[in-house]
Parts: sequence; structure tokens; C-alpha cells
Amino acid sequence: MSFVRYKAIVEEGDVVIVYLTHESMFPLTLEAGRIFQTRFGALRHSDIIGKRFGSKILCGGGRGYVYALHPTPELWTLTLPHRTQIVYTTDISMLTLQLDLKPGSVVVESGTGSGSVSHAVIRTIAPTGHLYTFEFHQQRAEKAREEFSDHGLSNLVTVTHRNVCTDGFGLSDVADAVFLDLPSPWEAVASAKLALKKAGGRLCSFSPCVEQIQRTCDKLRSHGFCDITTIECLLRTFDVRTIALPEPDLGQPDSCVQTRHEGSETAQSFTFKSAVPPKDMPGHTGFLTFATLYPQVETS
Amino acid sequence: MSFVRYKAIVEEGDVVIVYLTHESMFPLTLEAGRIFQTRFGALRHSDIIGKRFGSKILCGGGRGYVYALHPTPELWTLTLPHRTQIVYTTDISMLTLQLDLKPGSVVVESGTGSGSVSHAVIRTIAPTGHLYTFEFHQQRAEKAREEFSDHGLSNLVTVTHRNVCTDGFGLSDVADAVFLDLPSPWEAVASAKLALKKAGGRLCSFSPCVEQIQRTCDKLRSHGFCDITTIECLLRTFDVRTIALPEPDLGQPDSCVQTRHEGSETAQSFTFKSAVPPKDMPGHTGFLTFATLYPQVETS
Amino acid sequence: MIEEGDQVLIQKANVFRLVKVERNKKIFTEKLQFFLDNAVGLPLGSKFEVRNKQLFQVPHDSGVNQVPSEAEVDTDRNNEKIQDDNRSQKLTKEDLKEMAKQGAKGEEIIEQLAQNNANFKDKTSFSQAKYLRKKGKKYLNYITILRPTLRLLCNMYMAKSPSKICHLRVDTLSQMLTVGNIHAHSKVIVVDTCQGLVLGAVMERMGGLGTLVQVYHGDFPFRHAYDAFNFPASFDETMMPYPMNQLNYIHCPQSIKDGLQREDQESGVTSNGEEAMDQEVTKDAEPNVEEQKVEVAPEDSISAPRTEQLLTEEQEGVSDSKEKDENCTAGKASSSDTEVNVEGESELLTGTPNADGPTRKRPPWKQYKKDPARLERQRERKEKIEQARAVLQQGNMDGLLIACKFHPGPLVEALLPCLAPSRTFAVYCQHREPLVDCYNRLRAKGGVLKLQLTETWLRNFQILPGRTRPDMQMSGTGGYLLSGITVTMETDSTSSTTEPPLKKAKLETD
Amino acid sequence: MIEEGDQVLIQKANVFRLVKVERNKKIFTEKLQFFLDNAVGLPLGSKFEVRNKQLFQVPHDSGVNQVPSEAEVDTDRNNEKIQDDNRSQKLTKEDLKEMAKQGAKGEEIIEQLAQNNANFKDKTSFSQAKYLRKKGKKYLNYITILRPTLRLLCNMYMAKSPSKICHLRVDTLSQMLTVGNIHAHSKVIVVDTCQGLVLGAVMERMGGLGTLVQVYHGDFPFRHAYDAFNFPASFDETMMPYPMNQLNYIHCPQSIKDGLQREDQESGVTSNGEEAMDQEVTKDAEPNVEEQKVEVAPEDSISAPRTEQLLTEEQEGVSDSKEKDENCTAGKASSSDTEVNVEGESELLTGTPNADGPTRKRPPWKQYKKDPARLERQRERKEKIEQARAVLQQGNMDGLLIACKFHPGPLVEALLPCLAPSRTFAVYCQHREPLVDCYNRLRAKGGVLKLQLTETWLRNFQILPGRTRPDMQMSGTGGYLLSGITVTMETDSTSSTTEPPLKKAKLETD
Repeated sequence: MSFVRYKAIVEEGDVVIVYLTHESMFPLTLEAGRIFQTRFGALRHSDIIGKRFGSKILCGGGRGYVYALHPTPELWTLTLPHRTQIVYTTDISMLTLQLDLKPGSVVVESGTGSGSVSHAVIRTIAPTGHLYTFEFHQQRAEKAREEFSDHGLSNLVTVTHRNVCTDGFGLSDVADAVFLDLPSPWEAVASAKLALKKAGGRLCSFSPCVEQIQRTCDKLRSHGFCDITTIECLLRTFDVRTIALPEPDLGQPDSCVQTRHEGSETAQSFTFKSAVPPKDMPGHTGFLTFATLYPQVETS
Repeated sequence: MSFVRYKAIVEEGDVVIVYLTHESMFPLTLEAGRIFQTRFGALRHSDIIGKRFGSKILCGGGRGYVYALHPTPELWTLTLPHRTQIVYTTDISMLTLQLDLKPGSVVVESGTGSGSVSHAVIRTIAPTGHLYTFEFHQQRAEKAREEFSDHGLSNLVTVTHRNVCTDGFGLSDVADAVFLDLPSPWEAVASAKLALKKAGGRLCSFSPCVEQIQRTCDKLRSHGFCDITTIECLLRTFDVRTIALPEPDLGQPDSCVQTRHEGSETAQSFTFKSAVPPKDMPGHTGFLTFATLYPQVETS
Repeated sequence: MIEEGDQVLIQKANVFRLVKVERNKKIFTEKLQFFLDNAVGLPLGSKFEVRNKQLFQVPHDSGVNQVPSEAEVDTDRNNEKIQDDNRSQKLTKEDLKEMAKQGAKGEEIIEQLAQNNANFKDKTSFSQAKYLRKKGKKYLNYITILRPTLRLLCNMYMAKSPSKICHLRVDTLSQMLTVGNIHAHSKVIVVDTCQGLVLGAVMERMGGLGTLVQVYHGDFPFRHAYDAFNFPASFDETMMPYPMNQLNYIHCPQSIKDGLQREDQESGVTSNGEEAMDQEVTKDAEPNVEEQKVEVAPEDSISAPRTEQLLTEEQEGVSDSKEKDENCTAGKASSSDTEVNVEGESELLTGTPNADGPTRKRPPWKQYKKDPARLERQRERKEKIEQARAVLQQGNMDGLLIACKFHPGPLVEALLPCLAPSRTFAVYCQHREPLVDCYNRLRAKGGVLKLQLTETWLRNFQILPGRTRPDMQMSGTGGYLLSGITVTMETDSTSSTTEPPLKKAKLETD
Repeated sequence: MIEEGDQVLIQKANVFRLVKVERNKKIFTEKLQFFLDNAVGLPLGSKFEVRNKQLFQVPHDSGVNQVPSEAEVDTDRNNEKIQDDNRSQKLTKEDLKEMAKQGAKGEEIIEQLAQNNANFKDKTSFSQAKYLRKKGKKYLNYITILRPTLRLLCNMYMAKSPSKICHLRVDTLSQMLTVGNIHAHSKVIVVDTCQGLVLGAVMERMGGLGTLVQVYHGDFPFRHAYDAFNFPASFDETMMPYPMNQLNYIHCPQSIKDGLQREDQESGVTSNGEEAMDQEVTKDAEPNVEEQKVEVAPEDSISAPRTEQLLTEEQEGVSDSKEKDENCTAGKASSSDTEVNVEGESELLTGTPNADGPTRKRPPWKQYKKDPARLERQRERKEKIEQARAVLQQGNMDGLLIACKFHPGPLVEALLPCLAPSRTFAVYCQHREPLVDCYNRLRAKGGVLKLQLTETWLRNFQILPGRTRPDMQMSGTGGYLLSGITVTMETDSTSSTTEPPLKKAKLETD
């Protein structure tokens, strides 16, 4: 299977996303004969193999059911094993668009981290683009390489274990876009400029703190990057509900008697369907700084 | 008249807020015999004097009308002559509450600026509190003093022309709260601490830039202020409208014929009353940093 | 000054709790037990260490808690190793319990925790400080005793049980007070089903000068949060309660008496058919209109006005523990809204220290049943209502604030005519749609200017050297506010004939 | 590479404009006039100075414009003197005109302005830089020629005429594409009344690989923004248009033919009763359902598919100049929404350089009237529609994006059955309420998981030394998005009998 190509029927060895509830999903690599324990009971891998993606699968001997979903980079981001803090879909969406990514784009990324951004980028640049991703930690790099292989993405990505801040990307004139998710992104700016195509390209740096973007923007400016902009993008998810707000009893003759009885809610209500904002929401993930490297001028 | 005490009938010498439209209001000090030109025509001061506040006043010989509103600190903030950038009602509301202001509070402010915060603070601490307000610019200080007098607030406020960053407030153990709106608020922290009552008090600093609050917070910490928090508060004003979103024509036999004619809008619509967010809104006014000075401990 | 009989806030780390200062009464909060006796007479804002259930004043920078207590979530991308506290900590829970038993101070426990954490030395200094701060919150026995300010009360309710104050966030409340131009020597109407928090806020801003008409729902004014302000008794004289279910009788003196009589008759009936209750019984005080039904044991009668409210609060606490997110009639369970009941507070307020247990002692209320003082209070109450009616009738009130769990439309329509022209009003609602309805009603009726429907957005910023960023969590909404200014209506019919209709239309669209 | 025939964006300061590269054609933008000839063959992204109506390439740091062009509003509290440019500037407008006439370069004019500004020397260096940058935007004749990327196109429409793209902000669009899992080799349905912007975005992400069904409103596909992407002709082969008003006939081959026949018959009738029009006439292409009625001169017929769209765009431009904010039926005029029509673009695209004037030359369309090529295109078009119907019928599409000015509910209901199970969809709407309706419809119908109604919040931050802060202005909303995942429905009826109802209810509430 491949994360970047839909298919209809689940086969052995495929990754499925097991959907229990809105809040509870797990990735599962299928091996005939194995059993996955869910809170709704045992789920037999064999019961999934051969079904269509998106099918309802009984588990716990029919006591409950789950859905077997086709993996997507977004479902993967929600369910992947965290090896680091990860970048979530709201920011990934924005950086994908703002980096002008499309099939065929060549992208350089550091660090790979848990592979959340990598999967989304590979999806967008496939089948003709390539991702060069760099990770400081050897184990994380290896784990990511494995995952990409399991997800049918090996030919689209090169994982390198390297500290790009000290050793650079070792790439020159190849990339359409660079994405930096580093504690000290400014240390990678010079090397990122080298990696970008001479015809120009885009850069994005993701950092949670103001001081990080300050230093990075300074560095970008001094290295000739243009159109430097920093944004913050927050996601607010609404709860869709029907709400009945009781009408106050102001002493109308006809409603006076009832209102003394708490149990009988015959009092009128103002009822409406609403999208209720969440009580709490993410207040900050990080700042996204974008910049353009324009082609070098060969004029007087 | 006094800005801090409602009255019913407009008298000569009073300030009224002349309301033309939602977006167009002007403050007017009434002198019998004078005329104020509005875009709806001439408005005779004498036509206002003797009326109730909130009355509809004809102008332009009956061609149009305006309303004569009782001044409030909030209307004043919307209509005052700008001598500086001003702090608006959203932030003023927050700082008033977060500084624990109430009748009787003693407050120290710098700078006075255009007096927007001063008027709101005086309203809240009257009739028993006092505002000591400091302004770096002599003319601005004098103008503010005049305005306070015209608005019947002289006994509640002391305006001093002084650079508090270099010369301090010259106050000690008097204030319940200090409000700083200065380019370099950190320079006034030590002096603000002196001005606060030994029994403790609150401080607020308003600054648009991150670097300003960083330096201010450092200074507050080193001077023993506690519970240092920085907030941002933005106001979103909705436009209340009825919206009719047309239903798409998917080719239902009965609607097929009509839809070819643009003029006849007999197609069904999904109609709803909505609070539509504004196209643009204030994205930033300033950061409000709050801190508490606790009473000094006289323990071992 | 911390004084006996006053209510104070006890702060431990980020948790606040409202208690009444009494000598020789044990306070339970956040796993700490102590007596307040040593604190009496010291300034409000003092910090204490709890040792042997007694308070000992300490400087404010005591403990490792002095760094601002912003949200603990942090990306901390510099820490290369992912911390796994389960494995990295060598001390077991039993070890810690043993240390505590043997009287180890908080600082000593934390010291041991750090020494026995395999990762501690590898952490950045920032992370070390964070670790110590986090442990400090758990193991250090410091508390601060604070004056219950509006700011702290609002935040306390929002953290513990936001639905009790209709999710009225502190910034929205601050807008209401300012936009409503609340100040001393004014005459203000307040409708508040937020525990009396808005009522208290308004009273504080009025400083006991002027007139405050409280339109209350149920059988008597409910003011739990209001009482936390420790207003002097003189303030009460400016307060006039008026029952919500008699708002339609403001201008009909005859009807209002009927209404009161009817109330008298009906009050003898209880909803669960047990013994007949006195009319001042608390059963329906806050009928949890939008909440799940809860069986509440009936009380017979009550003694003092203040105690009435406390008792109600206690029942509120009981019902609150089963409370679901209000207003939800859709199929989706709103388990995300983790409400913490304020039962703890009411326990202490009512003086029943063991109220945590299932067998809750109750004061012997019955002995007051036929108290002649009760009849006197009843008479006074009716008198106050008559006063309120008279004041409202004059139609020259200066302000109107509404923050309640009912549809505010009918309330605004009933109360706006009580305002003088050129006065401001502010209506809060947790949801946007009812205020859209209000807006349209008021536009249709006329007599208002500068109608504005607003929402404020609030976010905290962490300002730390090299670590400046917005907080990782924020509130999704602070509710909505509709505000406006009243103007005269009387000349409308005549002026519309004298003015060119075109001009007029132009003006009235704002 | 800047190539003849391609569309490019011309950037001057913060204003973008879409033009087609043609030799010997004068471009008008932001008071500049020039020919693109010198730019042909140079890399996209090159910067030029305009001198004597010709372009001369310059380095990117030319002019004072190199500092990031963030919002110019700034509190600038350090500048003690309030600047009053009316009095502080000694040069008059006439002086400036004279200088320009005498061929002064932009830099020289700015130099003079600074020297003649009484306050300039007193300004902080930051303010001086800001002053120069501001004047630079006005007086420097630099332009940049850019590839029309999705990012730039979306921002251009948002700045010029947001209602043309249903106020679809760039962050919301980015969410749609990602949440919709748009990628090469997939089969995607797009409903787009946003000038084809979403269509173009999806095609770009598919890279011409896969199948793209465009459900279009009106008589033929409308793709103004789509054309800006300069896709190779091969991409067109993956595109299948399908008329919106035949969505109810996806599964009835009989009906769809009726539908097409009916269309043929009706197309002879025009709404204003002038001469009979060919069925491919552009009259109703985008009938401005929510906009003011505009009289449009009828066109008889059209030649090439691409020109069809351009012509439509031209008419759009005309109607747009009278456009009020869409959807508004309330009494309040929405004058705040300052729409700038993109007439300028269409002029250039249709090759009528004088289109600004009242007497607009029109190409002689009539000569193509009975063109046999037209009949061939008509046949091809019907074939494509049949192909699209066949593809939709199979019910194994991979994605669905809707961004249109209609109520999306019926569209989602009609198109969701065309998706395979375990596929994602994303529905955009400028307003929240229609998506709440969608949400409830889909919940009632079943067959979807992870239904989410979201809004994104977007703010720019100014990062400058000592001046770091959020931008003073931000967008009030970027619209709303409803997304979800399809699942199989087939086992529902059987499984519901085999499973305990309690468990099932629990699960289906998510």
C-alpha cells in the first residue's frame, strides 16, 4: 500500500486507522491471525482484511464495532507515535500552501521529528517530487525511515541523520522549498539558501517563541530573503448543538402557575441550532515565518 | 455638569455628544446663540439647551435631526480630540477591572496623553478616589487639566507635567493602582513601586511591542512584583443581518424552467438571521501587563 | 486586614477557594488542612506556610513558586530526551508517603525528587526550574490569603464551574461594567443569574451610593458571589430586590399585589409532595432550568437572609456535582466540560466541616419555623419590592445590565422603558443567537442608538527570557455582549411628518 | 521563465494584478504604463524599474522597499511630535508634478520630499525608514513579475474583490486542500463559484494526474482564476465538467438526456426578448444570483472555449462594478466592503486595451455563428458530461470540495454518495449557519465520521528589531469549513439488529 494512493480493499500488511470514536483512533498494520484489543472488545485483523476501507468491523464477538479507515497524512498526524512535539494539520495546511508545494516539488525539511509534516509534504509532492528530510537524532531518523518504507513512500523521501545547524544540508540548487522546525532555525538559514534552486524558492520556519522568529527573520533579511512574513493560524472547532434557552417568566397571567413547579418544563424556550465555540482551544502552536528567495539578477 | 454624575436636562455650558450616525459623533460645549454646522444642516445650541439628554434635535431648519447624548467616558473616548494615540474602551475596561478599581481608589497614571484612560478611571474611582496623572508634554498636560475642569472633574484629578521616567512620580505610599502607558515603561517601575501603598496594590503597563513588555516584566520581577501576567484583548463587532443564501438548482423537474431566467428570483433561499463577523477588525492594540505588589512581610 | 467573619480567598498554586474566616475552624483545601487563627489580623495578600495545621507567614518569594505561574505546557524543544517520569524517577509513591509521614518539609521532598530523577541533571536550566516549579506546586505547603476581588472571583468561578456564572469571562464582564457606565450615584438595574457576581461587581463600582435594583429569579434574591465582596451593611440599603416574575406588573400596582398574593398561596405546595413549606423555602431558588433534575431534600424554613443564600448554595453544590453542560439538548454528551463543583465552599460557609462524607449534618433549621423575626423580614421584603417598583415606574434609571441564563429578549424589552433617555445598557449571553434576536427586537421597537453586538478575544502571553510566546491554551469564547444607548421616543410620531422621509430613512439605518 | 501567452502577476508595492504576457501591448497598473517586451525570457520573480514605458531588470533590494512591507500603521509612541504632513511638507503637489514631468527618477523625488519635510530630521531612524518606505511605494517605479501561485492569487482576490471568491481566505483554502487529502492520482469532485480558484488549486495539487469533475453552475464551466495557473493543455484531459442543474440525474441516464434536450430548447429564449441566442451563449453563465440586476448586452456566440470564459469574465467585471456585498438582504447597506472590480484584468485578457472608456470595442463574434467547429465542441462537451456522469455513477470518487455561493446542503447530499467509503470531503461557506444545517443533515443521514465544523484565525506578526508586535489590522473571519470522512452504509440495517442497542447508541454519538 501507499499513503499517497487510495485503494479500495484492505490487504494484509496494509496500515488501517481503526476508528473507535471521534477522540479515539489507532493505526494498525494488519497481520492475519493477530488480534487487537479495543475498549469495545477484541478486533481480529482477519476481520478487516478483504473488506473495503471505510467498512464497519464488528469486534468483541459482535459486542461493538469500529471502522477501518484508509490512512491519510491527517489521520496519521492524529494517531502517530509521538517521538517529539509535532506540527498539526492547521499549520501543515498553511505551510504546504504558502510554500507553493505541488506534485514535482523538491522539498528540504529539518527536523524530521515524528514525521507529521513529512507525510503531508510527501502526499502533496508525489509522484514526481522528492523530500530530503534531516534529523538530528539517529534513532528518530531510523524510525522515520522505517515508517516511510512501511507506508510505501521510500522512493519519495531521503532521510538523513545530521545536525544541519552545524553541518549544513549538503545540498545545493535542488530545492523549491525548505521547511525548518528547529530550536535554532537561524543557524540553518545559510545552508537553506544554498539548498534552494538558483531560480528561487520559498522557505518556512516554525517556532513557538518570539525570540526564535526574531533571530530567524534577522538572518533571513541579511541573507537576501524577501517578502518575509510571520503568521499565526489557530483552529477553532465548533460543537454543533441544539440549544433551548428558557424564556423568563415575567408574570404573564397564563404562565404564572406553572413556573412554580421545577419538574414541569412547560415554560417556553428560545430554541436554536448553533455552532458552539469550544470552552478551551489551542491558543498557540507556533509562529510560521515565510520568505521568498528570488532568482539572482545577472544584470549590471 | 460632571462627567461622573448623570443629569436629566441639558443646560448651557454642558458638554453634549452630538450623534449624527453610528460612525459620526461630535462633542459640543453649549453656548446659547451659537450654531454648529453638521452634514444634516445647522444645529442651534439653543435648540439643545433645556431638552432632556437623549432628545432628538432638529437641525438644518427641520431637514434632518441629531441626538444630544449625555457624555460618558466611552463616548468621550470615541470623540475626543486626539493629541496622541489613545487607549480604547476594550483595553480600558480590562485594565479598570484588573486594577481592582472602585470608588475610593487612588490611582497613578502616566502619560495622560489625550485623557481617554483618565476619564474612565475618574468615573470609576469617583466620588471619593483620586487620580494623579503625569504627562511629559507641557501643552498636553495643560490641555488635559482644562478638559477635566470643563468636565467637572477637577476635584478628582491632579495633572502634573513631568517626565516620570527620569524624575519619578514623587509620590509614596498613596496609590492602590498604577497605570503606565509609556514608550519605556520599565523606567517607571521603581518609582511606581514607591507610589503604591505599603499594604500592596496593582500595576498595569500598556505597550504595543513585545520588546517593551519583555523589559517591563524583567523589571517588575526584579522589583518584587508578583503574579505578572500579560494579556491581549481584541474586540470583534458583528454586523447583524438577515442573509438569504440561494438553494442550488440541481435539476428538480419543477424548478428547471424558471432557473433560466435571471430576473425571476423565485428559486428558494436558505434564509437566516446572523451576526456576521466584520471583514476587517483591530488585530492588535497593545499588550496589557498586570502585576501585584503584595504587602511587605514583617516576619523573621 | 484578615478579619474574623469576612470571606477570603485561599490560593494554593493556581487553585482558589472562598472561605469565611473563623477561629478554630479547620480548612481543607488541595489536600492541606489548617486553621486560619494565626492569619487573623495580618494584611490581606499575606503568604503562609502550613506546618502542623497552623499558618506561619512567609515572604512572597518563598518556595520555588516565584516564577510566574503561566501555563505549564511548553514545547521545550531544546530538551532532546523525551522525559518519561515513570521510569526516570527512582522514588516510589510509597517512599514519598513515608517521607511525608516522617514530617519532611516540602522543600526536602522536592530536593529528593530532583536528586532521584535520572534526567534532572541533563535538563536545561530552564527545564530544571520548570521541574522544580511543577513539583513545588504539588509538595510545597504555601498558601496566600487574598481579598476576594471581582477579578479573582470571576477567574475562580470560570476555573471551577463556569456554567454557574453563565460562562461570563472576566474580559466580557469588564466590558459590561464599562460600557454600562456603572459608577457611584447612579441608579442601576441588574438581572443576574451568575451567583450575584455581576450584582456584586455593580455594587462595588457604585460604592454603596445610588440605587441598585436587583431583578431576581425564584423566591428570593440569590447572592452567593455578592456576599464574597464583604460589603458593609450600609450598602444593603441601596439595594432593592424585585422579582422577575412581576416585571409585567411594574406599572400595575394592583397586579403586583395579586402576584405577591398568588406567590403566598402557591408557596405551600412542594414539587415532591412532602410536607408543606414556608414561602421563603429555598427549594426553587435557582431551579437549574437548564440542568439535569436532581432530587434535593426539602428544607423547612430558614433563619437569616445571609444563611438563606448559603443554604441554597449548598444545594446548588449538590446538584452541580451531577451537572452536565447546560443548554445541551443535542445527542452529544459534553464530557469535555469538566465542571468542578464548589461544594467545598458551601460546606465551610454553612459550618459543617464533615460535609464531604455521605452523611451530611444539617443545622436544626426547624427551630426557627415560627420565628416572629421571619414575619418581620417578610414584611420588609415586600416593602423593598414596593420601593423597587416605585423606582422602576419612574422610568429614569441610569443603567441596565443583564447576565442570565434566560433568553434576554423579554427582559430587555420589559426593563428598557425603565431607563432615562441617553443611558446605556449591556446584555450578556453565552450564545450569539439570542442576542441577534434581541438586536432585531430593539431595532424594530426603536428608541435605541449605537446597538452593538460584540465578542472579545482574550489570550495570555508568556513573557520569559528567551521564551516569549502566547499561552498554548486559551478560552474558546467569553460569550457575547449587546449594548446600546437609549434615546427619547416621544417626538418620533410628530417629527416623522415634519421631516423629509428620505433623510429620515437615511439616518435611522445608522 | 516569463513567456509570451502565459499569465503573470505584476506586483507594485502591495498591489497585484493578473495580466497575459504579450509583446507590444501596453500595461496600465497603479498609474504606471509599460510594455512587457523586455521581460520576456527572464526568470519569473524578476524585479524591474519602469523607465520610458520599458522594463529594466534591477536587483531585488532596489529602492527603499526592501524592508518587509508589513502594515504601515504603527503606534510609534516614541515620536513625540504628532506629524502633520500637510504643513510639514514644503513641496506642493504642483512641484511634484513638475519634477515628474521633467523626468526626475523616483529616488530623486523622494530625496526632495525628505529634504523638504520639516519633521524628517527629528524623526527616529525607524520613523525615517518608514517615511521613505511609504513614499517609495508611491514614487518608485519598481514592479516585480511573479508566477501566479495559488497563494498570490488568493491574496489578490481577497484584497480586490473578496466576494468573487466567496471571501475564501488563504488559510481556509489551505485547510480545504489538506483536509480533503487532494493529491495526484485521485478522483476529485469540485463545486466552485470562486472564479475557479479552488478548481485551479485542486488541479495544481493533482498535477494533471487523476480525474477532476467540475460541477459548474450556469451554461458552461467558468474558470477565470483557473486559467491563471497556466496549466499545460494535457491537464485539461483530466477535467470533466458536469452541470449543477443535472446533479439529480446522475443515476438516471434517461433524465439527463432530457435535461440536455430541454436545455437545447430553452436556450433559444432570451430573457430580454432580443434575437434568439445560441445555446452556448454566455448570458447566464454566472447569473449573479445574489447581486444586483445588471443589464448585459447579449452576445451571439463564441469561438474558443477559453475565450468563452474570458468574455464571461468581462461581463462579470461590468456587473461587479455595481456589486453590493452579496447575500445581504437586510436594510443596512454594506458600504464598508469596498470591492474593487477586476475589470482591468478582463480588459487585458480579451485584448481590448481601451475597455476603460464607455465605448468598448467588441470582437466580431457573429462571423463564427455557424462555425462547424462550434458544433464539434458542442458534441465534445456533451461527451465529457456523459463521461463525468459515468464516473460519478460509480460512486468511487476520492474527494469532494465545495466552495460556492449556494446553500451547500443540497450539494453535499447529492454528491456525497459519489464518494467511495473512507474518503474525505470539505465544504466551505462564508457563513456558519448553512454549515450547521449541513452538519445536521449529514448526521441524520449517517455514513459519515469525524464531522467537524471549524474556523481558522489568522494574524500576521511584524518582526522588526525593537518593534515586534502583531499587525494592527486583521481579517474578521476567513469563513467556515465542514469536513468529514465517508464510511460504508450497507451493513447498517443488519448490524443494528445484531448489536446491543446501548453499545451502538454510545458509539454513534462519536
